[in-house]
Amino acid sequence: MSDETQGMVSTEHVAEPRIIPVSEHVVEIVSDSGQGAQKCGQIFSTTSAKMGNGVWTVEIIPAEIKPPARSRAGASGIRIRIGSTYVTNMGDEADLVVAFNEQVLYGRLEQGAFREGTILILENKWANDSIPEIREQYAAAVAELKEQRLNVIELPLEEECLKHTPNPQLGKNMFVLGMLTWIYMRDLDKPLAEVAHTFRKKAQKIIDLNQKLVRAGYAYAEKALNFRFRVDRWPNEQPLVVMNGNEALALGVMAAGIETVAMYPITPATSVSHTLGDLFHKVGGFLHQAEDEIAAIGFAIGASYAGKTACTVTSGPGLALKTEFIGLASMAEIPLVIIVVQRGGPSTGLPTKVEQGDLLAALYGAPGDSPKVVLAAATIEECFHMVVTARQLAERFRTPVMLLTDTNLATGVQPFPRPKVAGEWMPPPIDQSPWKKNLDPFAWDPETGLSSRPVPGQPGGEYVLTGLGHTRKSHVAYDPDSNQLGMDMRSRKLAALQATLKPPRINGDPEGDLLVVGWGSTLGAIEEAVNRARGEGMNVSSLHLRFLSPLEPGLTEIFSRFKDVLTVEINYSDKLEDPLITPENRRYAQLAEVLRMTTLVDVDCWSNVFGQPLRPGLVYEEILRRLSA
Amino acid sequence: MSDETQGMVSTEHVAEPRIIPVSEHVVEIVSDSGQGAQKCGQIFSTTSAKMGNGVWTVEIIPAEIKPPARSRAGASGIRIRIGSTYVTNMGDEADLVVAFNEQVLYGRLEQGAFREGTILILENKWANDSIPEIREQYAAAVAELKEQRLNVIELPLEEECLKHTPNPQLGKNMFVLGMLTWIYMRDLDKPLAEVAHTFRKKAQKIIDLNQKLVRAGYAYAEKALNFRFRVDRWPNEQPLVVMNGNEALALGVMAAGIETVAMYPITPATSVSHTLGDLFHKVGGFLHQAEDEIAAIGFAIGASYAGKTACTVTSGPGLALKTEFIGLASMAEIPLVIIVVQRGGPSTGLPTKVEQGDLLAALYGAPGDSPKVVLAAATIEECFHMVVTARQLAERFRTPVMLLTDTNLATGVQPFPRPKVAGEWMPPPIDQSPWKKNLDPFAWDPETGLSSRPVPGQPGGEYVLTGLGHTRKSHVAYDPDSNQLGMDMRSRKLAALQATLKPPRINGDPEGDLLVVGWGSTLGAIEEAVNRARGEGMNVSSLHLRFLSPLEPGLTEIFSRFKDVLTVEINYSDKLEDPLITPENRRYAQLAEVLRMTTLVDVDCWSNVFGQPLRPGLVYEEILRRLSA
Amino acid sequence: MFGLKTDWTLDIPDRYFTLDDYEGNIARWCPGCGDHAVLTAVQRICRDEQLPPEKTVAVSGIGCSSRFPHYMGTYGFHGLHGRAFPVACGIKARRPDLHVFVATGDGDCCSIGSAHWIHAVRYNMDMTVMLFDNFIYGLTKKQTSPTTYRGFSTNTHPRGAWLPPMNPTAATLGFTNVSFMAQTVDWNPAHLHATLLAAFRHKGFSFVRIIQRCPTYTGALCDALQRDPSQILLLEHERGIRLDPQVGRIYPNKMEHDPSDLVEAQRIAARDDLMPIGLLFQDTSRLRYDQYSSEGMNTPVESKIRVIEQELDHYAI
Amino acid sequence: MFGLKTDWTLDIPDRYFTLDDYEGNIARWCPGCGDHAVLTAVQRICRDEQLPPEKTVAVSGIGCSSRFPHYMGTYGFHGLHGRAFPVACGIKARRPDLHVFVATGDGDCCSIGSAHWIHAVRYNMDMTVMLFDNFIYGLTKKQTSPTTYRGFSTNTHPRGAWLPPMNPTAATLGFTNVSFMAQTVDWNPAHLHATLLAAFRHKGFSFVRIIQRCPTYTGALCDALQRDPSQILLLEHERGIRLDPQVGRIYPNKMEHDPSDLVEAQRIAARDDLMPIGLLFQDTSRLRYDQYSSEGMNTPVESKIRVIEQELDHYAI
Ligand SMILES: Cc1ncc(C[n+]2csc(CCOP(=O)(O)OP(=O)(O)O)c2C)c(N)n1
Ligand SMILES: Cc1ncc(C[n+]2csc(CCOP(=O)(O)OP(=O)(O)O)c2C)c(N)n1
Ligand code: SF4
Ligand code: SF4
Ligand SMILES: [Mg+2]
Ligand SMILES: [Mg+2]
Repeated sequence: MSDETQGMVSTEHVAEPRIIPVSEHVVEIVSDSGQGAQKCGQIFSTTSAKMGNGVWTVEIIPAEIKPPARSRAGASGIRIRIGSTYVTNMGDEADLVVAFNEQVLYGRLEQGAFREGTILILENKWANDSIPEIREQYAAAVAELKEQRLNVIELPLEEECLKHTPNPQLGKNMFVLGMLTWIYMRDLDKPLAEVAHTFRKKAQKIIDLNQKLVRAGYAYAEKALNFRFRVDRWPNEQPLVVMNGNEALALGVMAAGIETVAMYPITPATSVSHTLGDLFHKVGGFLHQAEDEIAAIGFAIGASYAGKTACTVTSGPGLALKTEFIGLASMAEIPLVIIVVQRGGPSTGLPTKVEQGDLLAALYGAPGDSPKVVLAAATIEECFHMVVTARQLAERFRTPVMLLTDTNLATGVQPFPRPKVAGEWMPPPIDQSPWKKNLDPFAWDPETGLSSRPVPGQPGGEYVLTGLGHTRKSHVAYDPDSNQLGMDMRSRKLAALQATLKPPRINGDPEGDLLVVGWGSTLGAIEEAVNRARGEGMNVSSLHLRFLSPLEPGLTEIFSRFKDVLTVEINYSDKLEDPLITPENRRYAQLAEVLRMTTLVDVDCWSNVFGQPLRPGLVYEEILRRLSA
Repeated sequence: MSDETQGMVSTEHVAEPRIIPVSEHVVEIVSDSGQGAQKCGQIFSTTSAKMGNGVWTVEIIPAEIKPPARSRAGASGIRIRIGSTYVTNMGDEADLVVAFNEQVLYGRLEQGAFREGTILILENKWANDSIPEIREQYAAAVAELKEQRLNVIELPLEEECLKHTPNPQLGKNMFVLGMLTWIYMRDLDKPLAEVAHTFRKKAQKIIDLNQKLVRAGYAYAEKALNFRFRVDRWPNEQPLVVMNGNEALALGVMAAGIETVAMYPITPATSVSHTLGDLFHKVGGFLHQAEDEIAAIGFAIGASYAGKTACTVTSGPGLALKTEFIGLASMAEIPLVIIVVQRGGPSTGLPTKVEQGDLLAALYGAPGDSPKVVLAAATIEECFHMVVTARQLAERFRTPVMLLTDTNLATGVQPFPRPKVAGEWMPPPIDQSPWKKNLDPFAWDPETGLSSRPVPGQPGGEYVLTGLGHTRKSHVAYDPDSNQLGMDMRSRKLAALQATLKPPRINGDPEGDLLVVGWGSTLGAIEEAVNRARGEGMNVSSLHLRFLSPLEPGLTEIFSRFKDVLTVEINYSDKLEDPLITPENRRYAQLAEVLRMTTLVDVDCWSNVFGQPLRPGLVYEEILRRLSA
Repeated sequence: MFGLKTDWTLDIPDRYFTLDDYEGNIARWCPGCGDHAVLTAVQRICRDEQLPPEKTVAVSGIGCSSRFPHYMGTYGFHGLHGRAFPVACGIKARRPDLHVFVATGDGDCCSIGSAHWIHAVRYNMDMTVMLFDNFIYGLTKKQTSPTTYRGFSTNTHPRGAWLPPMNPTAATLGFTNVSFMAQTVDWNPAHLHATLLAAFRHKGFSFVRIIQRCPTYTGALCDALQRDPSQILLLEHERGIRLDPQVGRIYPNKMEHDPSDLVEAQRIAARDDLMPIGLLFQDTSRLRYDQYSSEGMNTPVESKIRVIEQELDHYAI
Repeated sequence: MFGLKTDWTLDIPDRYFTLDDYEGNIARWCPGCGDHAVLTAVQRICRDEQLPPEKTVAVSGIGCSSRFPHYMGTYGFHGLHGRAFPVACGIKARRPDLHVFVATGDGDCCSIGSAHWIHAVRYNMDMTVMLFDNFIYGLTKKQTSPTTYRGFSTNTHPRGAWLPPMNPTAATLGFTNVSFMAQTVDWNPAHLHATLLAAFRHKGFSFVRIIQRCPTYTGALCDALQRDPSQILLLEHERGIRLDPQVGRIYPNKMEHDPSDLVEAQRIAARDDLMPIGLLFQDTSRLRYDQYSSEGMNTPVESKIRVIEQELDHYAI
């Protein structure tokens, strides 16, 4: 999208660098694992946010904990997208890349992270390495990169660092930070302050050294480069916070007044517990790392039963293990928040990659009819606020609530308006007053299925919760009427909740040629693509669902106003053009399946399982293809 | 349906009993638990089958292991439906009931097991019981039963037995067997032979006593009753076997050549393992009772990986626990047969009752996209044969195959043509020949997704199976192309299988006003109702699905030929007339959901969660209601 | 205003609880089932200790024995097969004011629940656990359980169970952080009561294996033990189960056993000649996770908001 | 014609396997990770014992250590987190001709997998089990494991793990039917090799806890043990691990221990002053479930049909 930069940069030194205004830029820093590319990028990203840019940051994580140096699959790094508007996703190809060696670029190339004209600042010490093989590898890679028309700028980064530190391996990231500060015309004091903050627990001489390297990088870039980029401020007056989706979930848990979280480690959900592990006890919370996922949800259910809605956090394989207890929570109407940070599946799948593959399992995973509320956060900000909603729904509707997020949200970092935490978000203290006489533990309102629950400690409320079929008194019952009534009442709650929901907002015109429907973390990419297409005069709108069970109302009517309805998802679907696939046997993307059964509209889908966050460019192309067909 | 008997019977003794021809009759014997009603019914049922009647038998099981005597909820007993045609279900209300006390009738009454005119032969000793309370209970019950217009015949059964045995509590069931033999005009030597066979492991004097009581009951009925029923033969020449669905599954497992079954006990699936426990080792099979359901499926998967397709058997809560391993089997393409004997859900639910509640969990339970084959047996006979099919599909398509049955099939007993077991049903010995060089462990055929697998012991085939994303070589891979390819290939197999399937047979005309669609154990009841309605000139047909994933082909086209399409299921659905339920938020029965998303036809559903086998009468009424609306 | 108060019971200081207060639905176990006796013993303990029914929770899995909560007049949680411990721990972790009893079967605890068993022992939360060991799967009608005797014919092993029976007592004594392990029999009401009382009073995870009669499926096994008290080894000690000397008389085989001696307890547990009853092991000094988990439970909303706002400051730009 | 033959390997009697034959993909553990050493030891044992690669299966769960099968040139099964044992048992039950190695982590085995652990010990099938105990969850990046030392700071317990660490060796020794329990360290190649070899040769479930360096997350813990051999207690016995006397020299603390003495083994396992290495317990007479499970495995199709037809006769009318 910043095509204006293409071909404008050369490595010839000129006195005055050219200042290129861009509305946004995608920057990548890639290195071997352990070289600090991520720290460098994080500080650059925070600096950019503080300078008033919209920002989206996402880490590039290798599959192994410590992959060997200079390995093709071992790229470790970070991507920062900065813009003069609110940035909602990681964007398409990178505009500028800094690489500590050439080998780590292959994986990125494969994933289509670069385009013709991408500026590549490349450490060139490998050209003169003592090992002939490495010299050859380097030459071959540079040739290939140039072949692919990247704008390769080879620089002696390590050599320059050596002028300031005996151990450039550890400081190169700060040097690069300085260079980026110069390139993107950031105030130098901002990254310096960030460095001081980041290393505040370290010795002063470490801070000094790092700051020295930042300054050196800044000075070096000034000397070595002939281009700078200007990304204007995003006009925003609100106070902002910047964090990733898992941090937002963890803070959301605390803001929701949830006091018990039971979990078992699993990528990419675990870091929620890392944030809580550090903080939770300060709000009187308790993080239980259970022996397995079954015990984790069982523990949360016990805590919920005993008074306050608890929470469990997991990802696909863990969700599978929790299936039986989710059924119990639905059957026995236990308020519970279940956060699922989706990753690539099925089975152990792609633990560090993104997919929206767990929607159907969330909706239908438990045997028998076990209605529950299912929500999906679309932004990092929603990761925070939806936990609050989830807890309230769980309690009000006496039901498990599943909140779906994914790796894209979990590891993406973005500024958003600072929440103003309110006391009303939190539950009142556990009610221990005597239970109203003659009010059954499941005194279902026949219209809504709602009922209020006695909590241990309430005299007169004594009842036995059970996962067996039961009456209003929670007595075991296998007779037809009791079973039908209980099932009716539990299902009715979803209709009652739906009655309180508004139809979803439409991005764009309320009617047209194509409606793109999405859910979850793809919001930013979809809206960006749709808005771009609309800007070019295409008759396309989009709609994003947060409530998946019950669905937000009015969909059939909305869909009827569009010629075509298409879900865009990052999960599996058969393609109609694939061998043997017919309209009748085609397996659709997951939301598409749900919408088809609900609305009977011939909802089509476009999806992939690349394990990558959705790129707006791909969506744009698909819109184009459809509207020009 | 045998309305012709109504009001025709009196207790007045006449010299010649009236012989009433009926096309079929539903007989119930109910008693306290432990009084042998079931044994009596089983022998009566076998006798009837041997006399050439169609038969369906189902046990009436109390919720507790040993409920107290004379308790309302404690009815233990048996229902036998006999007919002069092939009988496919337990029918509607009973025509004739024998009860050992009056209290056990209340539960049956509640469940609508009786109708006006049902003949009730009732033990009358309670009228003179020494405890006044019991006398009162008895009088009140008889009054109520008469009020409900049952044809109550009070007889001194115990008193009569006492003439032949000092312990009538233990022999009354045989006495009743004798009475039924007379009433239904069975050859007396048939039940006598059955008694001898049943007690063949007991002492001769036990056999003698029981036979004496049968004769006594026969003689007594002749004296005491003035009516007999004649149910003509079902003209059938084939050799038949009679068993319940779980026995059929167990024999099917052996006939399929499956040699390893790993399970964890769970009602109503457990008795499959009881049959195997007794027999399996005789065919070199091994039944592993694992420490839990997870271990059971893991064990089966290990055995399958090591050479021959193994099987695991469970019900809802166990299915939930197996979810994660099912995902692995799908991901790593492990042939595996998973039998699910459905019971009432959700959660622990109604362990002894029937429901078709696990279809969506079977299809969508595992997180991520995990395609698998899902079959459902519609008859007891199919319980046998479908295991053979399931094993073959599992191997051919290198996939888990789920076979769904339910409590109705598990506990129903029915004669069906004796299978002729063939050697080709069984797998060949494990291939240990050297693996073809250069054939990858997942050498997917790009058109069909099929590939053949090396088995440990095959030199040159060494590979590492993994649940992580992987390449054709089964190497771990997280790149977009490998993941998309693997997912494509696994999904493609379902399309490839579907291409081999025929469109389902239609029962009735190929077009009309209403098409009733069902799956699983409801076949008999649905077809009976549809055929009855058709007999009365209604324009209704029915269709029954055995393949749920992939679906049998041609459904959209078939549905288009009918004005309305209605699934009839025994699982949960919202009713449109329920409060707050709208066409958009309505939660449909499970097959209806699947058909709606696949065909986009506005498939309606009629379902209940009574925990009872489907009654043809209810389906008939619903057809009537729809076609007269 | 906020959080749990420990003095709520003071609102109603003049209540006296009778056995009736602990009675729930009518117990539906088979006649002669040992579960009845355990129910009675627990109800007596509740009465004797005057546990407010609303402050008492009976938690169980699934099985005959796991029907237990339904027959108590207290709060109850009849959960999933094998999963009583996680639920009980979740309750106790955040409600240390509640008295928690756990009812579990030999299948429920030692088979499907065994991962939770080993970890619950380690967590050592204060609760009273009753393992109803009837050597069989009762509810599902006679399948082999981990404790089924070798050679005993069941529906899944009609030729006789093949594996050596698991010894749950020996296993528990090997689990890290074990703090209380006792064994008793359902048919000696005095010993049963005294053992459960000691368990209840122990601050920590008190694990009691109760040899339980199942006349329906394993009648013969317990009958033998019951009829021939010489198959029992009565453990005695001043710090053991306190028993009326009368009660001990019927047991010819007695042994002094110091319950602080773990290695000796393991040796006794491993005996296959005699069935030991009494207190095998007790250590009141073991770490209790419920003390850790309930820290800071009454944090007022204002302080919570303060902490969250402070944290947001760290993320602020 | 039908069933498994045990003499298939005779088709290729002249093969000699070198270390190369046991090499799979390039091992991707961190530099200095103890897993590398274990891999080498196992590959050597395969070579020394001339195990046909096609007759050897490495089974694992999920974790750093569970990547093990990928690095072997044999068959492998890299399954689900915590579920290596059921899969391995399923393989061995029906393929007694295969050599089964199991790789599992302290999280994989002692946390999520603990139900299977306790039962796999009881099944006592013939397989070699390596518990890679690095006191941490490696793959998921430093969360507390059951064996994490109290006070050690992890990502889930930044204030330090709170519970007492589980002792997997003591626990295993308390499990019914235990037949082989040894302990070793990854950084002593001779002891590691000798221990794994003894485990491999033991007919039954050979459980070896390997104290494993994870320089990335728990470096300090093992460093201390490695640098200071006086923290180790070397168990010696003529029926113990056979070791070149040279190797034993570095360990000042040695002890004669008869591996048939279970109670003594338990006492040694429970020591918290020294880390014992060597053979704690071995009993070759324990029941082996794989012998039972593989009975009648070669039943010909004709006999099967005969049995089924006979059974159908019983149901015939
Ligand atoms: C997940 C799951 N698996 C299996 C069952 C079936 N089931 C119910 S109780 C039980 C075993 C009961 O045995 P035990 O725990 O010894 O209790 P008892 O009935 O003997 O008291 C089983 C296998 C279930 N309810 N849920
Ligand atoms: C069901 C499930 N839960 C959680 C995870 C995430 N997970 C993968 S490995 C692991 C623990 C690894 O620790 P350990 O077993 O000690 O092995 P190590 O990496 O230390 O060798 C966890 C929690 C998973 N893959 N599957
Ligand atoms: S089956 Fe056994 S354990 Fe269950 S209630 Fe009856 S006697 Fe008790
Ligand atoms: S994280 Fe630890 S256990 Fe995992 S590979 Fe690295 S050093 Fe080994
Ligand atoms: Mg039991
Ligand atoms: Mg570990």
